[in-house]
Amino acid sequence: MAVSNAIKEQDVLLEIEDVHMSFGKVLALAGVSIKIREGEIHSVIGPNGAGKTVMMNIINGLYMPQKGNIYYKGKKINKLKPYKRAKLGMARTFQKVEVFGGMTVLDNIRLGRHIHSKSGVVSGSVYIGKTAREEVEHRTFIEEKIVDLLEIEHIRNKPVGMLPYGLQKRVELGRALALEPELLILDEPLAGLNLEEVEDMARFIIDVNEDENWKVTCLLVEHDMGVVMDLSDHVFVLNFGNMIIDGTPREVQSHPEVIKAYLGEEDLYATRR
Amino acid sequence: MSTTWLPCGVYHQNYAKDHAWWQTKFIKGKMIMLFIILFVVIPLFADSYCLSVCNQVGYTILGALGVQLLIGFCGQITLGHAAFIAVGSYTSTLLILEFPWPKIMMDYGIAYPLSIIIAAVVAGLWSVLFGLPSARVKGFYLILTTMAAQFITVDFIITQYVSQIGGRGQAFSLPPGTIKVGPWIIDSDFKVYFMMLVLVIFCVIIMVNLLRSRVGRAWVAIRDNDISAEVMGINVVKYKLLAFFVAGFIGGIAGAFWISNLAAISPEHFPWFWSLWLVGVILIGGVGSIHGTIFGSIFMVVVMEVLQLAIMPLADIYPKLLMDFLFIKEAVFGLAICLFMMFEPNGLAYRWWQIKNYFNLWPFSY
Amino acid sequence: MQQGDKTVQNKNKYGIEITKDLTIPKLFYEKARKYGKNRVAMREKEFGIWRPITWHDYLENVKYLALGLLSLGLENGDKVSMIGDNRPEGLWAEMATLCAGGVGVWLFQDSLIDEVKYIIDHSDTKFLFGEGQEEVDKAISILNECPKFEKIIWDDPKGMRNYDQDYLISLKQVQQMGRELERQQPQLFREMIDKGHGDDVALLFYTSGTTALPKGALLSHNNMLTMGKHLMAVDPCLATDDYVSYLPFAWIGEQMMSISCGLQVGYTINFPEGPETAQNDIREIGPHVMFAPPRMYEQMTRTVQVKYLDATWIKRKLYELSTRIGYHVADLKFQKKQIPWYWAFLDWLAYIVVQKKLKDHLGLSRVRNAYTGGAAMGPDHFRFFHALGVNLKQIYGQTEVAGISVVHRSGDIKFDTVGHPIPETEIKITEEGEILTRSSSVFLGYYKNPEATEETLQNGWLYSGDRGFIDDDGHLVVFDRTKDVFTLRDGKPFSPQYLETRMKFSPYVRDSWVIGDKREYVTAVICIDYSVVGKWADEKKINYTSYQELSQLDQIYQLVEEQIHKANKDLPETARVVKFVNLYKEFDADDDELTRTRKLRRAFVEKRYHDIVDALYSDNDNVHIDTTIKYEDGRQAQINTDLHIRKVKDCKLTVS
Amino acid sequence: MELFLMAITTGIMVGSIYALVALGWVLIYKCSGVLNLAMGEMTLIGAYVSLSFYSMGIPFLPALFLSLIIGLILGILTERIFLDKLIGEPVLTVIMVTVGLSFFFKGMVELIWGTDTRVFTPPVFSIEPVYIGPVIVGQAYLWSFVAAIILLIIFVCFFKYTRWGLAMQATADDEMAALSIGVSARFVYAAAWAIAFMAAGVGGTLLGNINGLNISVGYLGLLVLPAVVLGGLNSVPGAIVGGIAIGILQNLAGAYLDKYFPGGIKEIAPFVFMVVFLLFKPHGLWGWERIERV
Repeated sequence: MAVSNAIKEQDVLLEIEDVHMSFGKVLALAGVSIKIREGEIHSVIGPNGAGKTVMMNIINGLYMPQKGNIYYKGKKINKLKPYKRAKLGMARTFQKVEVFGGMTVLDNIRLGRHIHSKSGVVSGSVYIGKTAREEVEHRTFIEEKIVDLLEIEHIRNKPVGMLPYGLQKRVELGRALALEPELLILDEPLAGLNLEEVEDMARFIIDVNEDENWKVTCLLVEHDMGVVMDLSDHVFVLNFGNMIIDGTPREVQSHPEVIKAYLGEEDLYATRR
Repeated sequence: MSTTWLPCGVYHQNYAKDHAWWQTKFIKGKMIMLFIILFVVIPLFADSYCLSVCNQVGYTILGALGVQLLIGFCGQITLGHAAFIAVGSYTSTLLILEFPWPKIMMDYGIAYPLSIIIAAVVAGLWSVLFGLPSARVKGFYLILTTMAAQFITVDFIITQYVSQIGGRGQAFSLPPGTIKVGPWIIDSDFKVYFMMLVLVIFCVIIMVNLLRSRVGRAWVAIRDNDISAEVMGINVVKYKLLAFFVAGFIGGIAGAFWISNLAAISPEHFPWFWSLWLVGVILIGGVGSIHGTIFGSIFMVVVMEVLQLAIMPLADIYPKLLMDFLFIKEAVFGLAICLFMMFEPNGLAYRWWQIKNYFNLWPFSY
Repeated sequence: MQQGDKTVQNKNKYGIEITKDLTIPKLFYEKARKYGKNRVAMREKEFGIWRPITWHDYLENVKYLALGLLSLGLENGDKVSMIGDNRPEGLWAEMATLCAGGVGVWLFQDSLIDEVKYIIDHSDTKFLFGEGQEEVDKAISILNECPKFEKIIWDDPKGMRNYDQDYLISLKQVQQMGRELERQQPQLFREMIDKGHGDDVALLFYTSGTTALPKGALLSHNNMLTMGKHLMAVDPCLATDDYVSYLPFAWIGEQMMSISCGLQVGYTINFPEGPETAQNDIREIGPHVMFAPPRMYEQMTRTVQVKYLDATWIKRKLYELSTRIGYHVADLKFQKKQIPWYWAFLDWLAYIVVQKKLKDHLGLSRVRNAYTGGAAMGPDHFRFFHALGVNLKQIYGQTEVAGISVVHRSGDIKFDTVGHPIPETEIKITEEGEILTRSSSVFLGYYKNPEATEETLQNGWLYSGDRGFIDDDGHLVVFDRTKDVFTLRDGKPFSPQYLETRMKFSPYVRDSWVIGDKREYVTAVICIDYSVVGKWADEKKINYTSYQELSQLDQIYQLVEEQIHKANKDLPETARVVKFVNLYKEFDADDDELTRTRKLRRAFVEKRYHDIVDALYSDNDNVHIDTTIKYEDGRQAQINTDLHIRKVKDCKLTVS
Repeated sequence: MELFLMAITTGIMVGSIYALVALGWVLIYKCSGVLNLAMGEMTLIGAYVSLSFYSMGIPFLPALFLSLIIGLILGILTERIFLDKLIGEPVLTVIMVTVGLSFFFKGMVELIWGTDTRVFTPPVFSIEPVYIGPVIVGQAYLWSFVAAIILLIIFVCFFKYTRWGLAMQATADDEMAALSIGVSARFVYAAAWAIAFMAAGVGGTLLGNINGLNISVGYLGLLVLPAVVLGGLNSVPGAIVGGIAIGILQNLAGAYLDKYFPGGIKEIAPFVFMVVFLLFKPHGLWGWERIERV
């Protein structure tokens, strides 16, 4: 694939191009390319250790790839720090929840509003005026858009650390949404949830993707094949650092190698059924 | 733990009220009582000794606030905070003694207040300088760099160079009348007390407000999980340095304030012991709690005073004790820290919270 | 407390004259005009704060909604149904229906699809207000089976983005239509309201029959309003009071407080954020007046008892001491004796030390009057609240009198009675002991059911079907439903409900069902409280995996036996429970075992569990169960187990 | 040139003492994960104890040996009483306990022995200087160096070849594995503290012989920190190299920089060096960067 700085396809939100990443002698990604288009749900599947999380960390800026390029809205963002990528409209959740356990649900989500607020040390320390107004605005946004969507009214003032795992995942999603992202990276949002919670979470993902208020493009890493095939517009199959196929769910399901590798092993992915 | 417990029948119809500080009449009443005690009762009835103890407490609170901010709220362990207090003190002192103030500013007592602000800024910047490694260094290595800040600043730069300015030798004496705020010459415990109150309240308000707004949340996020914080769009390095600045700033205020209580300052006022003492204060008070800072300060100062009072009568029988008091103080401080860490690792603030909860949940346990 | 007809003038203290001409919309309009933007009509906890809605907003919303309904084609007397959680939109919809000359029908939010279909069909509903996606789905699935059903109006947009059927319309759109109509005919709303008459049907209320299909009671504007007036004459509320509306609007008690009384007094109605936050939200508001069925109070008692069990020693002791004082003082009050100063002092101490805080936890700090009705409340629960210093009153009434007809008066409370009739209400006991009521609130009749109407309504007297008598103090004592009353082996009548509520005072017992009509002895089927008993078992290090397993453990039987033993105390020997069995599941309204208001459907359970009943009256120690049960999420499970039958100690089996 | 050689030689010799103390420090960290800030006070106690025995007329070596025994006992006691309860507590808590300990020890030392500088009388080592090529070295330095080297060798051999030493290494590497071969972690923790206490005592005694003994000898405990940072927190060879390097650095700074920065440059140089060093190698010379997993 030719590397060029020419303007990429219009509707491609994020593109990674021939990315290599290794840790010491371990090669985690060996030339992976993917295009994520605006408005879609693009899933990445693959066995454990296939490099899915590494891929997310690279997109997100936590790792710097040794080779290859990352474009976001046509701009190269290889060297951008994670916090700058957040400001560009990327948000993510983590495989094992990384919430701030000591803070309340509201405070956790407020943190997601960080990039949308302006109050600094001085106005923050007096609190009257700008900061107080801003706090009220954010609270309104959080309550009306996020708490309502995720149905977490009953826990808004509880410390997140004391909540059950399923709710923590929900809070983490809420925190990511508070950034009002354009690209939402969801690293195994369904892992460890029970049937009911999986249904809820899948519904939230669809809501966020389709709802007028949000229209967020989602990059989803998931093990649960059923949900992945239902939700996704495109599925990217990764196996030990290499791409097997990137196509629609139907194409993926009929791909011989994929069938051999995953879909055959019913019970591996059917733990919750 | 984090939200206030409201009695039945208190509800909010808008967010501003929900975000307010004091939400019930009971709390408002309590705070008014506190202010009356602080501003009226204590000054009216306390003698000079009591006031000096109060001032000591206030100084400790001001010093410990910065440590609390760094350790308790931003997770950056510091063992060299006395350096920044020293910078504040010396900046303010030098400004008063050496700077050619216009006479009017001296006469109307503007010089000293102004010097406090400048001292705070200088201390803040100095603190940022030693916070720079925090961009790359974590945990124990950061502890070492902050320790280095102490040695480099106090034991080297201040002792060897700053103290030589003006050729006064080790100690800078502050002639009576130099410390003047507006029309008042700060020359008694009584006046220092009021200045202390104003500054402590000012700094506590700053801290509390910061912590409930964007900056404070960013700090706490960095403390709890810096990777997550960065992904949320928080510029971790910037906010760490900001924390160092604010901590140094408050430390500078503490230092500049304290010269009003001293006839002369010398590097011995800011030993490493004082840095550790401040960390001890917040540990005993409770890490990550403004209440804790205040409780810890009161507790430590009062315990030491009580210790002194207890030893004084014995000194008649055994005079060496009086000389040894300093050592006893050190040993007791050390032992206190050890015992607190072992038996009350969450500090007094947690106890306080538990007691409050005990009554809030009364007559049940949850 | 003033009583009797002469003190109740036509113009009551709220300055409203209730004439035959007055309707609910007229009263509403008058109030809304009077208070305007200065007073809060309702608050909804939404997005974390209590958003106020002034009378002005209330009026605006109702006006446009009513006009919108007209544009949709509502005609006088058309039925409009409503289903959903308690929320302002629900009340607006009802008020708008009434303003537009329609008749309101409320459905229980958790009704199963068959119940919804029956009521929509039977009531000839034209429009349905559904809260959101869930309700809309229900409605869509029955739309084709109900010929008169035309449009579904929803108000919560969540999850509705993919619904575009033309029989769906949002509340906002309806209001928009109303706005347009107003532009054309600015006076229409006024005229519409003025057209109404007090004897018009306002609400069609479906009673939760314990035996047969629900019957639709027709209530007029006048029924509702006079009811409210009379209750408020007994216990006046203030316009500044707060009331929390969280019980289903399909329950007459909630209508009574939100419409009949609320409108006359003008107090603020508060809506909780959602069902799971209701308890907390009630506590935040701290209402001044409460009306709830006994199960709510039973739940509170249970909470307190469970927490008490988990408290530390000192807290437990203080609690015990203060309740003992409270009970003593409450008993003195019940006996209308002077309370000696030292007891008053002790009571004050108990209040300061324990009860104040306890009431705060329960959200009862500000309660002036708390009412319980809809079912019998056990004397233990009743005394419990009085010991706490809560002015809890029993009421007696039914849907057919638009709410209540008999209530306790402050200072004249007996826990085994329901008090005196409210003003302008007559109570009579027939020779068979049936309670009859006559007042201006007695309903118009059942909808499309003349036989039942004839049976119930004779010469203006309402035949309640309840057995009762009037005691020496003139208090009405309600015994039980006539058809439920037992005949014990010694020929005496006995109320099973009484014994059931006594057993339910134990936190471990969630539900109980007493059997023994015309039998040799009395037995009971017990449903343990899973969370409380489960916790108890955890503490005792008893292993269990499910409700079913837990309920059959020997230790649990032991525990339940103690509870029954306590309940048996003070009862005549023939009325004591002799044998009992722990059921393998809890009673559930979705299984038709309970009504939506959680009353036991005796006939149904008797049929369903006839094996168990038979076993209880045989010599067997076991009864084998082989059945399937349905869980809430739709899964089914095969139950194949033996239930133990246990004799209660100290109880003789045979007739002596 | 001579100055340079002088500085280097003295640096190595003093540095060997630092290395000895640093070894004790690393041992505690390696075995129990405790970052010990009370090392300086531990050296003080050892030094004062041997000085007391020596003043009582006991010959130097037996006095040193007695102080080793006392150090052993104190080390075990300290671990048992104070540190045992803190396993699994946050870093700050543990550090502050050692800070608390350092104050406690210091206070006690000051109470018992006072603050005046004391010297070993009669001097243990002859004051006659020794000539090594062009370099003049005090005998105290030389003998200290020899003693330190001997002890270092003994310690290293102890770890490499004795059962106990191997057990300690096993625990440091993998506590579970150590437990499975029947080594009690608690025993190892106590042993680590005991050895550290003994090493510190020897270091303090030697330093006290060179400059006389007062509270400032406790400063040694702080100098250890740059040494271990340089060498990596959990490396025994690193500690030795780091200790000697810091000794050299200190003496070089004293020799060459003192005229530009009069005063305490000798004391401050290791710390300045440490800060600068950390800016470029945030994880020490032999430390490693952990990949943070999310």
